[in-house]
Amino acid sequence: MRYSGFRVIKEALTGHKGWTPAWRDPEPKNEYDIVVVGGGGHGLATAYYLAKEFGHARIAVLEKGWIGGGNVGRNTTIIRSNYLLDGNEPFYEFSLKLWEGLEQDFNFNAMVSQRGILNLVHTDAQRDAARRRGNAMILNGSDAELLDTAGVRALYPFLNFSNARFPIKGGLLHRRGGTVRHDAVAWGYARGADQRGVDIIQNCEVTGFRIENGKILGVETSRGYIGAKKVGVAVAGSSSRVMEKAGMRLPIESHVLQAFVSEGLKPMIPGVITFGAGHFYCSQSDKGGLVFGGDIDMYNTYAQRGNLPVVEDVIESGVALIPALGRVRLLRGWGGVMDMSMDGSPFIDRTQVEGLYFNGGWCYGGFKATPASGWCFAHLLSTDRPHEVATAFRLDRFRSGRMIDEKGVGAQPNLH
Amino acid sequence: MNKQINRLNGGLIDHDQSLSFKFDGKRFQGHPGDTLASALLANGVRLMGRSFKYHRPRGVLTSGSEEPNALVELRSSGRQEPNTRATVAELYDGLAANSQNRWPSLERDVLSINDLFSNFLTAGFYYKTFMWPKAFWEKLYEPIIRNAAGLGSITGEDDPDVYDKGFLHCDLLVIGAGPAGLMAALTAGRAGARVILADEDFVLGGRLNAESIEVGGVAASDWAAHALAELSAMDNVRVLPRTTVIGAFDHGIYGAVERIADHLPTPASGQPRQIMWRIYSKRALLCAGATERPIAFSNNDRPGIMLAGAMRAYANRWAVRAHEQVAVFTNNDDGHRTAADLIAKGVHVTAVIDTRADAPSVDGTELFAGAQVIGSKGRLGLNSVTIRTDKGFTREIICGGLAVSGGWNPNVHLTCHQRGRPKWDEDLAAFVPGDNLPVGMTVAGAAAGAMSTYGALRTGAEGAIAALSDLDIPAGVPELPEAEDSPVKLRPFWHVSEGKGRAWIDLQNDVTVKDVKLAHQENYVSVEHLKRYTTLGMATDQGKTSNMAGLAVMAELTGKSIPETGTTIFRPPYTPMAMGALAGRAVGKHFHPVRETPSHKWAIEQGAVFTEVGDWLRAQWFPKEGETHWRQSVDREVLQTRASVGVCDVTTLGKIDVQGADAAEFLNKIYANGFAKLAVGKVRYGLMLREDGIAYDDGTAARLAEDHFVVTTTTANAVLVYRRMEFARQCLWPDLDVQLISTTEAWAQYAVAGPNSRKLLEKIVDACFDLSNEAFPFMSCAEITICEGCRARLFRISFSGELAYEIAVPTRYGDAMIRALMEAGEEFDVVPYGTEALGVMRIEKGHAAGNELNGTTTALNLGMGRMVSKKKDCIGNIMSEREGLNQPDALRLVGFKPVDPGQQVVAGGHLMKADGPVDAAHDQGYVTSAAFSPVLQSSIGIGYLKDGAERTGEVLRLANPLEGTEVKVEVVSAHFVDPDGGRQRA
Amino acid sequence: MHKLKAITPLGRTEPKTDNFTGLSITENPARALATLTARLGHETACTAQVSAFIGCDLPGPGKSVVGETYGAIWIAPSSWMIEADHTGHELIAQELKPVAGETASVVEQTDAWCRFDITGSAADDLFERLCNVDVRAMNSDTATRTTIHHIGCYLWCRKAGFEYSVLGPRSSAGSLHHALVEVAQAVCPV
Amino acid sequence: MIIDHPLLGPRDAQEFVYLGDATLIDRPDWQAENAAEAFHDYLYLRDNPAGEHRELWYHEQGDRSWLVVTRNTLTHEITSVELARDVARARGRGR
Repeated sequence: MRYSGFRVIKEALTGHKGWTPAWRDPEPKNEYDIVVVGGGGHGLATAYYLAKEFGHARIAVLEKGWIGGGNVGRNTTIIRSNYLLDGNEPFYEFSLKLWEGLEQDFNFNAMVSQRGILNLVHTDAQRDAARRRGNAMILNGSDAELLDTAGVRALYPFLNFSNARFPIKGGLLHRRGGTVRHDAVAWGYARGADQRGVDIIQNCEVTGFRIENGKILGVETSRGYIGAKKVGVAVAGSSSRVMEKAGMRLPIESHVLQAFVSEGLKPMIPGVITFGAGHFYCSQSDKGGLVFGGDIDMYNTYAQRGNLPVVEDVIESGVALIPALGRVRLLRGWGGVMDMSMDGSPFIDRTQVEGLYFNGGWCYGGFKATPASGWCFAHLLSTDRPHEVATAFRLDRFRSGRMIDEKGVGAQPNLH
Repeated sequence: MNKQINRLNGGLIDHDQSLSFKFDGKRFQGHPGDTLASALLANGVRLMGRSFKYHRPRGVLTSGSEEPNALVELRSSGRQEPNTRATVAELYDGLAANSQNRWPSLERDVLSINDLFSNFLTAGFYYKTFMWPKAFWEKLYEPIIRNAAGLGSITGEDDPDVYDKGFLHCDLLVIGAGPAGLMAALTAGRAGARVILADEDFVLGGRLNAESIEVGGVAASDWAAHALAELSAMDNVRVLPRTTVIGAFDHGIYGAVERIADHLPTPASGQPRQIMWRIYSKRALLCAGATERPIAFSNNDRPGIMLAGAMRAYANRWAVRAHEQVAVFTNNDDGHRTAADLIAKGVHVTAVIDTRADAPSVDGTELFAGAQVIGSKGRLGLNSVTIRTDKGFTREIICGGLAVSGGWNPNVHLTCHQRGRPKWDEDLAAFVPGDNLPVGMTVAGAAAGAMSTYGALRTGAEGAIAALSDLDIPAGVPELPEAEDSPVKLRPFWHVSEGKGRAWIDLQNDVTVKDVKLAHQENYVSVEHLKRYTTLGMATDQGKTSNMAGLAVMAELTGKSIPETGTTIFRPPYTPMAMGALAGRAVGKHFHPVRETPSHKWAIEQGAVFTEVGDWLRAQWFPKEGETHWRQSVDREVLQTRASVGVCDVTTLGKIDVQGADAAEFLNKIYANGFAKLAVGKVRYGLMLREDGIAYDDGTAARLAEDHFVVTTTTANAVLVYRRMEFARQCLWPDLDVQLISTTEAWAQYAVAGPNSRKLLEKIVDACFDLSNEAFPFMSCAEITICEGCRARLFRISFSGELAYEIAVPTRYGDAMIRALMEAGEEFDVVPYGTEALGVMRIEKGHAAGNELNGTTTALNLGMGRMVSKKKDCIGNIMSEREGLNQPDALRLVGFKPVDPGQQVVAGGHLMKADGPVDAAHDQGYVTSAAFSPVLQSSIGIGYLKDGAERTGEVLRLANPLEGTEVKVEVVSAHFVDPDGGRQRA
Repeated sequence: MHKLKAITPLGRTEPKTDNFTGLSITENPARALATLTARLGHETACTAQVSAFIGCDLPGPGKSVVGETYGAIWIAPSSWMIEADHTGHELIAQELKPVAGETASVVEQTDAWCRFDITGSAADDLFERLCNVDVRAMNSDTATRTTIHHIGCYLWCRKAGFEYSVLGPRSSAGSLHHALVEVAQAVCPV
Repeated sequence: MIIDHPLLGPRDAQEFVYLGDATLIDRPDWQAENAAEAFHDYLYLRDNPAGEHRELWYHEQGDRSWLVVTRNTLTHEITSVELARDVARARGRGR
């Protein structure tokens, strides 16, 4: 079934009887060509592109719980291509371009909204860094503008310009950045993949890999053994737990990132604002809630919940930046488990097991990467070669000294 | 002046005093003890809000914090609070509130047109359309949706109120002060335990104040008042009314918001509006009661239709009838209580409609057993309901209020905050606390499924005794007062299938039974998918009155049981809370503490311009009269320093005192270069690497004695270096005899730089110390005295490249010393210089600072590769050898000058070959720092260039497409001024 | 006496006092401080020698002691902050070093810290809104490190419920004072 | 969270700074033949267990002790807290 305004009207006039399931719930088959482990955004996108762009059939996505229940279902919905380093920026720019045509591509309105992302600067050194980054973005084909204080004020007059501890000296504006209705991304990819014959199997936990002579044969699951010629793992948040079953130790720690939403408000914040003097970024959803977040909780955890100090830290920063927020009520906070890698950048790579591929280490940046991650992982699974924008995301980069460290904080995952 | 047409006698309000308030500009009267909702009801106002999506007229549903409908904008300007639940807004004289999410008025709301198109606007419709043409989403569709969505608004003005944070500690935290909570607090309080009793209401007692029952032979509300009086008299018990426990966090920590001033027009002088308490509890007893749930039926959302327990509470506690004629619709015995209480209060109850065929009889009204409400009438308020009787007839029942009861859900929310799952109780047809509670938490009263008053009292006492027994605090079993102990009699009934209109489940987000059915049809079956697809339970009430019905309908559709269908996860906060309370006082200018340097006061007197460096405020430059541009001041400061002498406060650099027999060996491990052989009385530049071989920090180490060093760090890394050194000391080399302590704040330190610096210092330093180049050469240090005996430390080090010193005295004398230096320097035209001139001079010298030590650069990149010793064990040297970090074309720190001296080198520009393309693939490096050098009368910069050491003289393009500039620059040595360092050794 | 004139951490010539109903907050610049840290393997000797000198036992974790001339706060394993009157003992570090000899490292800390003395019955109300210490359970002669409005401090209980000293970083004296006074206004209604 | 400091008793985890897996104590021998590989594994690879985790915390707003805390990464339950210096010595990092 194709979604359209016409279809919505037709169904409304005929009692909505014609709507069909957005995806099926098939029984797992005995064997597939490619099994994608993980029914999150990345796994579903991988399956979608494998089917659509690389012409594969006999694909399954195995999901432990319900699809889209990981970080694609609990994030702050931001998309952007404003990275500094050459190992990253082309990849995220590719991703942003895919976002720009995604809804028409998979026929699902994910509300991709390029409302602009503004990174505030508060010191001269920050401005120098913003200039270097902005130039890197432009040189990689992305967009950036450097604003002065007046330019920031014109966009966001309610920021703290009069009484700030760290005055706003300008900002780096990335107009093509924005937000996306996050759950819809998972559903759109799932529906698109399903329509192309991909079996999406929920409530199917992978409990082990069957490996013989260094080659993958299939996966053991809570619903029985499933054979596969190739297996791609995209389970960020649980990467260490899953890859451990294949005997791998990863350059990854699991940490929780909290995010928050306020009560609904009439439109107030048109774009995305990132504070430069504290841990706070914020946008406003189409429903009116202010969606915001800050720093991770700092300690290794697999619990999808955080603690008060970080809540307070984030909201202190928020109210310091936007004094009117004091009166706004916090509605809900949640926590997502992040694959925090050793340099803050992800992995899309082969493993030492033939036919077993790994996609993970997305830190808190996995959502915006979803389309490119799926595409590049599909490329790797299909051709056995990395996609040209993802060549740096290798697992052995620490051994060779080719880190992709945007923040420059070194091998301490919780600081990335 | 309107009459309070629905006001009854009695209740817990002060009928003798009147409070005046406004709603939508219209003036009304209420009484102390009223909420905004009770006062509006008393005045005959049923219409209080509009729903989120269809802008349906809505009235109050509940009498508590679970309210989905009656949301208002309270107060105005910077204090305007959107989405305030009228049911918990305490009435005060002069209160002004407005309805929201409507235009132009609550009665006539243009967007209620949405309701006409509701058949097109079903769950998730927006995912299926608005995709064409592509550009129209952001330009057309989305703005319309955004403007229609949202609820209330804020003005954007700064919130003028302050908020406090605080920390409380207790043996037992009792959450909720209903019968269970009061009995628990009494039991624990009498046992001498430290108890905190917190309740969100302003009158404690919970349902005791809402019921017409007796406890211990007196009115329940009187019993509650007596209990409270006893508790308030105990030193070991802290009672926190108006306090919502918002979340259960790890290890017995709870967050709670106390609303100090929300019931007042404005906070009293000096008082916060609210206090965010962090409560450290050894044990917690959750006595949060239960929330009633409605039954969905066709058009069950008209103003006047409310929960039965709420209607009863309005009558009993607030002396308000919902309307002169009301009816009751229930599936359980508790609904009958409402009928009985209202009849006793003289309200005309037109019927009791009970879904159970075997419903108990009622006095004083007509009972329809086995009947269902299948519709309702009334445009902006309920006029009547239509019922289907057990015999299959329809009947219209006239009523302006309908009390609905579908049973009660225990308030298990806090039991789930650590991802525990509740379990299903068949008898209650509700979820009760599961087995996986937050550590230290137990549950009592209705929250635990003990629904009778006696059950609450008993489990409250038992819960307290058990909790205290864990803590070895013996507690006596109290004598429990007599109270009703009726069992729950209920037959689960979630929604009426029959009816022409929509049956509403989530009243705020406008989710209907049909929406759930559609979600099922489209396979959004997992409860999380259901929630996200339909937005069920995602409104400001977080589905407190709606989630169960949604689950029940989905369970029906899938043929699974409700517990198999699942439950969504409850997350903090329990009810929405002001963000101001979570921010506390760390806002505005007090977001971070300020660190002032010892010369701060003096610098203010000089009219210095300050800049933030971390939390420090440092003088950036010192404008002189007549200087109109900062460059004039900075150029002057640089030139005068280089020509004669300048003084700069450098106290902010970190100082770590390193002592012990193994101090030298320790530093030898910390720094990449060698320190073992540094002579006493000497200073050495030190480069610190991270273990991954990347440059981390630099500074100097001065050896004051064989076993005593003073290490400096950069301002930014002072705390981090200290932390790493402690790690090395305690975890890596635990048996080295080293003692570390930070002394950053203890000493006021000034750089005195320039050819006349020695002459100046000779006037300050006591005569017995010889400062001649022979006696005190470059890189010397000494403990000396100045100004006739003040102890001081002198280091001959130079960041500017000039003959220079840093001199330190105890901080309290720092103010006097800057004055003394200025006075002594007068004959040399001494100039104070700020961070800007400091930066210019270090760029002129090619010294790396924060912009260069950016966390990705190695010693090799910095041109210090040879400093990294391979002959010793030190942090970072092994990993610095990785091949990726040692490529032949690795970035090297070099200098840049514009080919055209009139042009500007910009930091952050990228370097491209003069004749090559300008894109990322051809990037040669980037400029890290740039400045105008008044000495060279040219813009200059330093930065990283591929294979830069071999490219001196090459002309490159410095691309800055961000600002649309491109400048030709020549690669030069980074040491622009005095490259052989003769001046600093002079 | 040398020619350099001291100012207080709040930048004044005389210490500042703020009075509230039930509470007074007084800047106290009149104490000299030094840290004493035992060297590896010399912990016992250090403790014995210095205890003998200051006339009271160096306290254990979380504790403090006040002797006739000297006082001490435990700050870290085998490490103490020693204090004495500034006028008579400005060179406290130089007094202690010979006593400790090779058994300890001594570092002058007088001006690393600002100190506010808080006295009055509302002191506990004040601190429960400033730091996460269980101040109502704090005994006399105890001291703990804590943070007050993001500023790392020592809270020293001299007389439980009534008399406390806060030692904070000298550079943040203004911010610390602001925090104390603002909250004092909130807990001590006029 | 609350960390029961071996010397100071229960303290809010907010007073501490987290570093990571306690194996960071086990810094390899710089002179070993496979030093480069050993340092790589030491610095970059993690067990990252879902369950009991021994980890380093620094009492920055306290007594500056580095602690080894044994904590469950699923439940956050803390079962033991030791002074890291003692652990380091027990693991043979002393002289």
